[in-house]
Amino acid sequence: MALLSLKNLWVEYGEKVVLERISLDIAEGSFVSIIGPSGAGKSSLLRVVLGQEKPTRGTITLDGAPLPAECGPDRGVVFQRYSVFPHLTVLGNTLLGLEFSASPFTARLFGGARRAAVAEAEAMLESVGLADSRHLYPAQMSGGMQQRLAIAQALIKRPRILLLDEPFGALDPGIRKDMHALITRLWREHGLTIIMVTHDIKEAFSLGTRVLTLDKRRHDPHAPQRYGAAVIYDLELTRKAQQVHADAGADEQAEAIGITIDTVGNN
Amino acid sequence: MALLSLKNLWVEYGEKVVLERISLDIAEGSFVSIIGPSGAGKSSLLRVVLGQEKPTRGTITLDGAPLPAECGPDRGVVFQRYSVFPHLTVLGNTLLGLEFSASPFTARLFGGARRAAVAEAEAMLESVGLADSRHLYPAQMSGGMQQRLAIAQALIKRPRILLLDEPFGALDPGIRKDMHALITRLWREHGLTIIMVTHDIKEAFSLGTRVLTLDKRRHDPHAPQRYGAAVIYDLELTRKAQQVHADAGADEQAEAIGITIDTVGNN
Amino acid sequence: MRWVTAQPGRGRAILLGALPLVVLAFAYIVAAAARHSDNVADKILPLPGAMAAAMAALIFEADPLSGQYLFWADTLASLTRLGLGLGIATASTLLVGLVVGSLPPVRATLGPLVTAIAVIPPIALLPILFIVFGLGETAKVALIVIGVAPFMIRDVAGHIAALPREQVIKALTLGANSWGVMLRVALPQAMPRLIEALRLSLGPAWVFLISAEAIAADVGLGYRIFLVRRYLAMDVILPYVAWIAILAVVMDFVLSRGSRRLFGWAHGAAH
Amino acid sequence: MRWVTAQPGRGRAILLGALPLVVLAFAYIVAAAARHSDNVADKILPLPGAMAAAMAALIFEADPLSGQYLFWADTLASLTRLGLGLGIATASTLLVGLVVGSLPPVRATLGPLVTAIAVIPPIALLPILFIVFGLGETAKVALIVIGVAPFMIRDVAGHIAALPREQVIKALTLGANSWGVMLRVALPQAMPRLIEALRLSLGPAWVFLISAEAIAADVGLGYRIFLVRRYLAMDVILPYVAWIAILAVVMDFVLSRGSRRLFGWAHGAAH
Amino acid sequence: SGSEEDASAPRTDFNIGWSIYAGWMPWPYAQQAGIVKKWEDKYGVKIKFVQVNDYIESVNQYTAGKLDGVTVANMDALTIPAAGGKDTSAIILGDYSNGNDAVLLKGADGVAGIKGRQVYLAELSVSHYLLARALETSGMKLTDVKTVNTSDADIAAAFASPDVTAAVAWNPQVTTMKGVAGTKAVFTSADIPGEILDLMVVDTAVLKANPNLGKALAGIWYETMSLMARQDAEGAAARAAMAKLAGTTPEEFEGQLATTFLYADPKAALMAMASPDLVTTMTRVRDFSFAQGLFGQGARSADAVGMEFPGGTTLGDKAAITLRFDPTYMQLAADGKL
Ligand SMILES: Nc1ncnc2c1ncn2[C@@H]1O[C@H](COP(=O)(O)OP(=O)(O)OP(=O)(O)O)[C@@H](O)[C@H]1O
Ligand SMILES: Nc1ncnc2c1ncn2[C@@H]1O[C@H](COP(=O)(O)OP(=O)(O)OP(=O)(O)O)[C@@H](O)[C@H]1O
Ligand SMILES: [Mg+2]
Ligand SMILES: [Mg+2]
Repeated sequence: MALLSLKNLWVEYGEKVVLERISLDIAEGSFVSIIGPSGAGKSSLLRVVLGQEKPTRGTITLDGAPLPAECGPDRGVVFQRYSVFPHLTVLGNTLLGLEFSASPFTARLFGGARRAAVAEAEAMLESVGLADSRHLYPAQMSGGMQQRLAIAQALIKRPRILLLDEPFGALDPGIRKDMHALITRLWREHGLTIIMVTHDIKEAFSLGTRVLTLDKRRHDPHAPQRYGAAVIYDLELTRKAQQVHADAGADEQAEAIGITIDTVGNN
Repeated sequence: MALLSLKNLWVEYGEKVVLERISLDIAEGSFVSIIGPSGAGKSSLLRVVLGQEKPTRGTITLDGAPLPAECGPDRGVVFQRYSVFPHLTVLGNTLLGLEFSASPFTARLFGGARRAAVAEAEAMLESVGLADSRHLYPAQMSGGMQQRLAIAQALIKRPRILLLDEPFGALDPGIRKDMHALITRLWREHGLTIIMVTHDIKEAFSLGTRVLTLDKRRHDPHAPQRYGAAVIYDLELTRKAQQVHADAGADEQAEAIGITIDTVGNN
Repeated sequence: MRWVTAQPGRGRAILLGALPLVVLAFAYIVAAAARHSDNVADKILPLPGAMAAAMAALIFEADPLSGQYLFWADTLASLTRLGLGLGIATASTLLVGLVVGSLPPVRATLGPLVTAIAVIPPIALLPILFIVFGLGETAKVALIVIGVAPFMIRDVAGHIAALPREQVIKALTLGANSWGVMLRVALPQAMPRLIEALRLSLGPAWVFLISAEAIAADVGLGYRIFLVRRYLAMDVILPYVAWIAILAVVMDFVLSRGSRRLFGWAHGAAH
Repeated sequence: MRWVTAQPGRGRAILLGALPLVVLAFAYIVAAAARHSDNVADKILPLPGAMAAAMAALIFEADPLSGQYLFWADTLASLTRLGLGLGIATASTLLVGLVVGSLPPVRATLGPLVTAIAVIPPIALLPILFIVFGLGETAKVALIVIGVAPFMIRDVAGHIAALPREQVIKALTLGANSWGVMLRVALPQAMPRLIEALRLSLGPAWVFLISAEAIAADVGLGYRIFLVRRYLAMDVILPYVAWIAILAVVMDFVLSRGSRRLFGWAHGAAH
Repeated sequence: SGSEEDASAPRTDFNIGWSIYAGWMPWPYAQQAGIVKKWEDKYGVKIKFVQVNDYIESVNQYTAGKLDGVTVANMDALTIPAAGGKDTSAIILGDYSNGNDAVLLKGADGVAGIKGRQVYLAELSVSHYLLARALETSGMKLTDVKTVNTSDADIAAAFASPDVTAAVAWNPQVTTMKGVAGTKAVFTSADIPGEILDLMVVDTAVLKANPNLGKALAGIWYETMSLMARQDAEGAAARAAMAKLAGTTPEEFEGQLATTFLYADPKAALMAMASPDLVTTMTRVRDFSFAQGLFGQGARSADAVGMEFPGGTTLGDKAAITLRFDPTYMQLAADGKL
């Protein structure tokens, strides 16, 4: 049975139809990449799955049961505009998830438990390359550093479903490669289910086990808000998880199957 | 003579040295791409050239004269976190630059002048693909749409020096290609001087006439804040502007000249 | 539903909001009844019937001397003063707050003065105020202005000063001069905050109005309250206070709605 | 330098800030001298010498009746009341503001009540306050609390409610329950705003303190001002008002510095 | 108002302040009943009666020059304008308090019961003076009680609180306060008749330049007095209108009038002003005031403020006479020459 199942989902903002008739089954342990033109509704789809927004129509079920309206630790998220907590240092931001779950009442850790959590957080910061910056506040960091912090913050919880909205957009190729390795390792080790929005088609194909393309099927030039985007391509990649790093050729693969992204009228 | 000339520039935040000994001459009409690892100081360099921040040491001259401390319409900017004005619609944001320069007292346009400006703004919005969204507020737009708006807002002024901080980071490949064409056209038509930070090496090489790499030359593992980044590669590309669209192979070109970006300890 | 994300619907919200007010009213009636069972002539907590009777005379019967319906004359006089005072305070906040908030040299010059004026209790200066402005309407309006404007100015100026620096830089690169930045960047973004400050100032404004009317007036809600206070006529005072509260809550509601209407961009949930 | 980006240095800022205050003082002296040339016994605008003499007696000479140094006794009494009042107001703001700001159902329930209390002028209800709190210190502290807490609660709750929704969602995905969101997300980010609200409340708090001391007291800065008002002793009133302003400005400065110290993240210029 | 200009220049527009008190209600009533208009026309002046809700503020405003005249008690005329160097003439002796001011105790029958209590009163006002006189008659001193300054507007409400067991106040508050269970007026101004006087005072310089103001005021006052004193329907209607103006009922207002000795007849007022008792009273008042520091920091003795009485008698500093009991206009009224 599918872990997550979307049935005839519509998302509308007032008059404007953003997503229409989205029906999807997402299997446990899959790594779904979502691509699509700017303004197509990729982030909106993630927000709905996250429970941050209610779809206008349609249902979502998790493990067969209706998705709880509020979000919880089963779903992790990295937002498109890497939002970390401005009042916490890098270390504080990373620790937060551990503190919440360990102590529901004080939401803080003390003594040995805290030391262990700090060690875990520092290891995570090390792997995103922020170990040296652990005492900085978000306002003192570059865009890419904030993005990495947001990734570390979400990953340390190892949520069942991880929603990533252009998580590597502000990173240089070197660090991006490291992040790919990190996320793949965690995905494999913990059996996560990941839904990732990206603009990098290579990345979509090299990381994902399935690639979805969101775009408008129809377009009314006089009323552009009339039709929403839908899933126009849904590619199950046959590659196994182990082969993920064989990313050469992903680009060609995409081109081979004829993905060209329509850029007109998706706003 | 160089249009912009940086002499022995240092940027420090408290204890932390971010940039050290940057000396650069930037010729009028050049398109300088800056690459470098996350946290190296690329945005800091732009901020200094923009006049938003003062360097700790060193001087900047524009046309041989010291750079005026405050910024003006001679320099345009697209910030890394696409900041547009939240209280203006897409059209309002785009018109703003025209209104400021046309009428220093009311900072508004009326009648025929306004109609002409609106037409110009709508043409610009058309070319960034936001024509349909002209009445939306930034909070109602996707990340990529906000980024395109920021680009449109800066481009409509055709500033002598245009500073772009990862301007295409949140855009899908299709729109990104359109933007490349747009910026190249404006650059050529108006003889702009452009400094662009990007993480896409291909983009850096295909658009730029010169590619700079910022990174740390030295690293003290016990005091990572001690050394700042400097220009470690400065490549004048021999290609002419007309060849810009022949971007195939830019990647290989980068690899051929041995650019590998160090990712450790740049925060 | 979690408490932090639960959004009660409209009808339910009204119901919930009315609940504590109803409880309060009920508690009052119980307390008043208890006091009256001890002393039938109790003046401190009058029963609703007594209040209704006292108010009916003020609302429906013209005063034989002046021919005025006192309640309405009081309301009109007080609202006029309040409107004038708040109007002037808002206008000067817009002017001074904008200049102080957006221009750092002006902020350095006027900031301490505004702070000093804001913290001086105008009540202590009432004698001077009445001497400077006379016993007419001016002094009452002036007390409201002096009482609330410095607070509003500080609030709005602080908000403007805290606007992201990028916005100012961006506007300058778009060809703005300082004036342009104030007019097109600072001013429109200050507007919702101005309304917010005005809403927060309603309470203090009424306090100052009533204080001024307590000292020198011959008509007005505050005048009436202080006039009958000599006789401990709570049967008039309490309905008057409730009326003030209603007027203030209505103003608050109108302002908050107006702000949502006019400055939707500042209220919509961004994501 | 452009006005919107000019940042006067520290020394210059102090100089600029002092300027209008000096001008004001000078204007006062000129006006006072003019009045005294008309009437040597003028009481309205006393000359600095007269104020110094009057104050010297209060500051340095023990009162024969009580054996107290009146000025210091007044200051101590007022500061104690103010401190207690503001302390309680701050504590209750933290509590109520946090709950009202972060939990929408509570906001729906208590919001209208808080608004209603905020807009009711407490001085109008003094008789009831007397019954509930008596006429001692409790009543004075209570008047301050009732006067400023609703405003602070509305301000802080509004700020919390306006925190980006992403932050709440993020915290929930990190395993927080509602309480965790309040404790680790809303509370720390409300702190700088709380201090800001406290700073803005200093003016109103002094107003309520002085009103309370004017009503019934035997010591305190407001008591003295209202007592000597009976014979228009402006030579005492003006220095007292100036002293209140100094005390308030110092508190304001300490709070603003403290906030920068403790919550640097909220004040650093982000880019 | 125009009073800020040269006070010694003749003019036609005047502002007279009044506040709510049984003995002063004839003034606003006269305005409403058209009596003022009549006398204005007769003497070619315009008089605006300005209500100041807060009594002290009305006197302060007069002292500051914003009002040309004000209704005031003898003690306050001395300690506020006169001590402030404002040359002031008391031209109408309206009444004396004959029970309108009272010391109220809960659960005690005599003044002796006050010892050691906290007494709530408007400090430095006539209430304070009354308290001093009450204590004096029972052989106590002011230090035998603790005074708590209470604004006159709030004293009625304050007295309703069980905390408060002793207070001094004036009417209409006293009437309200007597309604509190267990309260007794242990000492009233009726025990010291003629010591708490209610006056109409005007700026001496203004009066000198505009004697018509004095004449018009006297005319208004005595015409209103004669109407008010009538024990018929018209008199009752006038008194009822005054009650309404004071915010109270005719019954309560009649009660207050009963404890006010109105000098309805100008001859009686003249006699009272010329009597040596007035000098005695004012001596007492000024000694009390000086002891309380009401003459300000600069005053070195009780003689600091000079007063002048009918017939040229003076009290205090002859070189600095600032309070004059001027019988000229009451005399004109008595002689029927208005
Ligand atoms: N206010 C500040 N206080 C302390 N350090 C700061 C501050 N602002 C920036 N920095 C530091 O300066 C360094 C350079 O930041 P900058 O934003 O220029 O990097 P960048 O090269 O643009 O990185 P990215 O590619 O991630 O955007 C970072 O290490 C950051 O931590
Ligand atoms: N509050 C709102 N009101 C009106 N329209 C909205 C609102 N929020 C989002 N939209 C619209 O929904 C559409 C989808 O937005 P979304 O952020 O999901 O796009 P996206 O696919 O993530 O784009 P990008 O790649 O640029 O991030 C956009 O056209 C946007 O204008
Ligand atoms: Mg998006
Ligand atoms: Mg950057």
